[in-house]
Amino acid sequence: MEPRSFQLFPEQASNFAGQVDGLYAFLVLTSAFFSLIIAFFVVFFAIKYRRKDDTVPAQVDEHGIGGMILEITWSVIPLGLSMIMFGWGAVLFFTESLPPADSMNVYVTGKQWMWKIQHQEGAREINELHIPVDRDIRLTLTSEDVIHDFFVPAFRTKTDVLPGKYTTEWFRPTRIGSYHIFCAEYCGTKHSGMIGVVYVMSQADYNDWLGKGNGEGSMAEQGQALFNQLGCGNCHPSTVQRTNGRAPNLAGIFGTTVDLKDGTHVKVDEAYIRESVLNPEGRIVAGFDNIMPTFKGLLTEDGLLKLVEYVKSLGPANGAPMPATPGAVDLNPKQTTTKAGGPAATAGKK
Amino acid sequence: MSTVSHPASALQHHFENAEQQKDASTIGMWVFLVTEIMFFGGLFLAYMVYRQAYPAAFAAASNKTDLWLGAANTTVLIGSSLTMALAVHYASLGRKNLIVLFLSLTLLLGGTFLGVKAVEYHDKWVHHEIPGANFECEGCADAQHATLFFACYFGMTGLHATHMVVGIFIIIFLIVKARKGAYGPEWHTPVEMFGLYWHFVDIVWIFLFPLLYLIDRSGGLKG
Amino acid sequence: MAEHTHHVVPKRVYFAVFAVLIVLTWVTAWVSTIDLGRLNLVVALSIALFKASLVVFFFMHLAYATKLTKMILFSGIYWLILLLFITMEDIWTRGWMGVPGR
Amino acid sequence: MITAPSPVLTKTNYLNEDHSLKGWMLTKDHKRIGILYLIGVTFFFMLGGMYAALIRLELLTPAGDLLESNTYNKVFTMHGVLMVFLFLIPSIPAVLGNFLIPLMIGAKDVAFPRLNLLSYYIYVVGGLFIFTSLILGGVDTGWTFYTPFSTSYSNGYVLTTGLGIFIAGFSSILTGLNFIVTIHRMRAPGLTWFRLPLFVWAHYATSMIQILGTPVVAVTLFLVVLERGLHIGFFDPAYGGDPVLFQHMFWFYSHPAVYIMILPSMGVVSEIISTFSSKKPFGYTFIAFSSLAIAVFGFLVWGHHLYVASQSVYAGMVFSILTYIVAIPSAIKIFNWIATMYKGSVRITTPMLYAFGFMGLFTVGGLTGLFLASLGMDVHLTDTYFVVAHFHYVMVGGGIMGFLGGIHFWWPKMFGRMYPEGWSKLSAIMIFCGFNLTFFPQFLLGYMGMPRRYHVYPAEFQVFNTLSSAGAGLLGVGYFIPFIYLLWSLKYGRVAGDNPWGGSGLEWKTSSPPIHSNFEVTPVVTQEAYTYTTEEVSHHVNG
Repeated sequence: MEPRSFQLFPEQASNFAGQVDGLYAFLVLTSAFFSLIIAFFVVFFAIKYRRKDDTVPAQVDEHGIGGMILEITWSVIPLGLSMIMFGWGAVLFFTESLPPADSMNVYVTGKQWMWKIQHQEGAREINELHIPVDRDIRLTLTSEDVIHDFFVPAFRTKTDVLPGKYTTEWFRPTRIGSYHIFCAEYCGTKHSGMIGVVYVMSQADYNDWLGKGNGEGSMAEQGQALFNQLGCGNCHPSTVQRTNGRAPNLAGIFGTTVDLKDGTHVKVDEAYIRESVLNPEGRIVAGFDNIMPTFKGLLTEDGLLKLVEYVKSLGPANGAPMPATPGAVDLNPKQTTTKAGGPAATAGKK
Repeated sequence: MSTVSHPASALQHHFENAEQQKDASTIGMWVFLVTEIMFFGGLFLAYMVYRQAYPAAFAAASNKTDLWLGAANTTVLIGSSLTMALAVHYASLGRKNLIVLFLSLTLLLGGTFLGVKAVEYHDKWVHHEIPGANFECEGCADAQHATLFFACYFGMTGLHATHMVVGIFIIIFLIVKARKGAYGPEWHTPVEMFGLYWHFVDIVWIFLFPLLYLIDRSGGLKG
Repeated sequence: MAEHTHHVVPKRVYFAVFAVLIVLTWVTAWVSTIDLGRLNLVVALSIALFKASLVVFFFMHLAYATKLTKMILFSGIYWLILLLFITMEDIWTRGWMGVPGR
Repeated sequence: MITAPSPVLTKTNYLNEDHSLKGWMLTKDHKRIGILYLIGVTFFFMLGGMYAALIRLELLTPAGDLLESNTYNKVFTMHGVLMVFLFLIPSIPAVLGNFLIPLMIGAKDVAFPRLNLLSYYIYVVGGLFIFTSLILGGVDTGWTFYTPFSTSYSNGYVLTTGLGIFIAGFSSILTGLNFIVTIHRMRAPGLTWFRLPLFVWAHYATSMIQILGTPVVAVTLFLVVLERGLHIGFFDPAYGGDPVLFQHMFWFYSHPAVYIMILPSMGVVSEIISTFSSKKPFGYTFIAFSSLAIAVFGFLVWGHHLYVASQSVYAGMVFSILTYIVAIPSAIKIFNWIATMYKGSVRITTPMLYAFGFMGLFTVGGLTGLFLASLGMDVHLTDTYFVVAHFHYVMVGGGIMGFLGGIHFWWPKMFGRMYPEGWSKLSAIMIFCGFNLTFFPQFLLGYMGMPRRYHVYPAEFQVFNTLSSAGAGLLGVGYFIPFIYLLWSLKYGRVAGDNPWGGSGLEWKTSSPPIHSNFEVTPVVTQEAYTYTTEEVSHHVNG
């Protein structure tokens, strides 16, 4: 970015920037108006009604109808104005919170005191984020340690990055250039050093940049390698054709809603996949037994994100008709669990 | 809270009369209990959030508590509340020996409760059910999160037990004073105020018992 | 200022309340061993609430206390409810708006 | 002005009745306890102010050249902890509230004098805990103690600081309890609720918050201490604990805590404006009830600190609308104060300057609060310097202006002597200007995107940071001047007389300084508060 010595506003570099600045302008004008009115009357009354003699001033009866009208006026007008502020802010917030369905996914892991970023295509970077202009970008963020906050002032948006949880943030960069990334939630000694740069590039430049890639393959491919390396495939089938009774088939499962053993349901999203890897016994899909060992401590947050991306890549976007829930898979899993569950369970316990 | 030293002239200089003084003590005590409600409230909130988040873990871990020991202990504590109420009753009648008797019974029952609690804690200790590095929850459905149940368990019962211990010291003090004939029909505010405290501690337990001991005893959640 | 009552509660009230409390304690323990689904929690808490009310009204003499005392207790309970349920309102409504994780 | 016989100090008063150390340290007199608190909060204010000076010096340049990162983090944490928990929370209630409530309601003392002394010592012990952790090396979590940083990653003295705040919390609770009971049961005959001064109403509302909110933060910090010491998992995501739960519990108290700081200030301002306009406050009942409304609604809005903290979007909307609603009672107060001056007999004295300062700064603080309450706006502004500026406008602009205004207003009552008017007006103006110069640039910094708690910052933020540091210098000098002349006035100040301002409250009906039991005879109240008579209006020291 061009370091400028003096400025009043951050650049407007995203779809939100204009909207946030518009609301800001409204708030500034309203506040200035009220501040000036109050200041004027304080000064005016202080001068106009300054003490001239020692007579007791006439006491006003505020219970009178005039007083009542005044009280109601100066309660209702601010209330009305503040409801406009609320509504405007709420609508904007809703837009800021809800990423469009076809956004481009980028994964961010916060760690004392750096940002680790992974692109679906496999590119990885630290404290830098390269993105194409005019595309909806959805960040999925998590932290390896404390709470951080991914803040890009030029985009007018931020979100907390929590350990043990995925949060999302989205924006559509509208201007090519480079802008600050700040960590906005205090995270320890080098909090102020946890800053980075987001590079907004033309789509062509972005493609070039991606092409320089690291040769490790896409995140999904790396996730698949991890999947195989950890032996997940021993129990979890990952193609529609294969089924077994040990564990839910992962093909086409992402985005569906599955029945759980305790009678509740859960949507298979990033958070549920992460939870199932780290604490498999917590929420078990109906029809399966608790045989999976935990992978807590064996996987980094980056690795988890790769696994998530791999499961995502298994559908249902690839179009093949999928059974709505693995519980509905044709085989009755219960029958085979007794046999198959034994060795897997012992293997899991080591 | 109020002066104990001169029962005959217990009126402090800044009050107009004895009634104003007693009123002040009563209101003060109830306000204090409201503070206590909020104090426990923080723990109840943590419990509620985690029970909502990890129902299976909470159900399994709750089954690790001893239902019958818990119920028996609840009975003991309610018994101590009865004896406390009677102690206040006799204080208002000025029956010195009966005050001492019922305060002593309250002390005894309170002590019994803490004794049983100690046995339960010991049991948890033996089974490594204390949150921390060596935590285990043998056969729990969601052992990783069972630790949160026990964190709540020890937090809540621990804070409750602390209140009991404080209460026991105050009872001993009251017994000593009562033996000297400090409390009569005109003035027995300390006994009365302590009674409110003791009953409050009892009420906290009345809620802790179902919340900590009685989750899914029937195993319905396991499915 | 306030109507002040030196109400002496008859002893039998204490004993009656005590008996009910004990019975309810064992009832609630027993009920918990029967599978009522979600109702188990409702029953357990209703019994606890009833027991607590008995203690408050009779052992703690709230039934004979001034309005002010009742107000003070009520405000405590009200604020406890605020703390518990407004926080839970966040947790219960996660995902309502279709925003992932929120 | 009628030339009254030159006033003399009361021969025997609460100050000189007993000069022994024991007489002060074990006193049960609410007035002496108020003075003890005054000494305590002044000490911690100066300490916290020194830390503020270090922060502003460091931020003069973009590079982290004065302090190391770790030291800087400890400095802003200690600044926050000292100022919030040991200065702002006890400032007005424990000093002025303690001193004045019994006087204003015609009582000999608070309901529980010994408890009052106990709560002072609890404050001292809590303060010592915090002071000790500061001496040992400080704590670097920020005053908010967010988990899991505070429980697992901080390298500071979280245990002792947390315990210190936990302990100091009980001092606040017991003070609130004492005031509630005092206001309910110790009022003089004839002093009905709607004859109470607004200062007393404000303290009643404040006490409610102290009683209902403080225990929650106490138990929260206790859990943090347990978690840090024993790793039991309450807030640790590694065990499934929820860091956002901590934030809910923390802000359940810490948002209303802002009202603990601001409500008593509002009470002070109501008294000052009425007295120096010689007029009953316009909309007395509205001001009184708006205090209670703030106390009650103030508990419903804490989630506006959590908009981007992964709280549910729905909850964010509920908290946002409630936040706007709680802004209304504050607006009502401002408008009523202005209307009080209308057709009054206004005198511009030092306390009145502080009251004007309060109105100006609190208006800016409150209005910028509306920016932060707006969900879409807050996403950009939260955790930036905009927030820092906003809460300093409210807590310092509101809290300290009220505190200094109150001290200047009741100083003649507390010590029986006047301070030099010229110096006091000069310093009031300096504080107002210095404050604005310090904190207004921070709004602009915040909108530009400078995050708070940054030790090193990009160069484009330097201009406003330099302005802010310059303002802080002016502000510092402004705070220091009253310290000098108020001490000076204790011995050399002009004797003030019982009612130097022509006030109408009961506190002005007794001698200055008051006698030990406040009144020779218990006053009987037969009229509403703020009934100004010719005698009061004419019999005053002209400002």
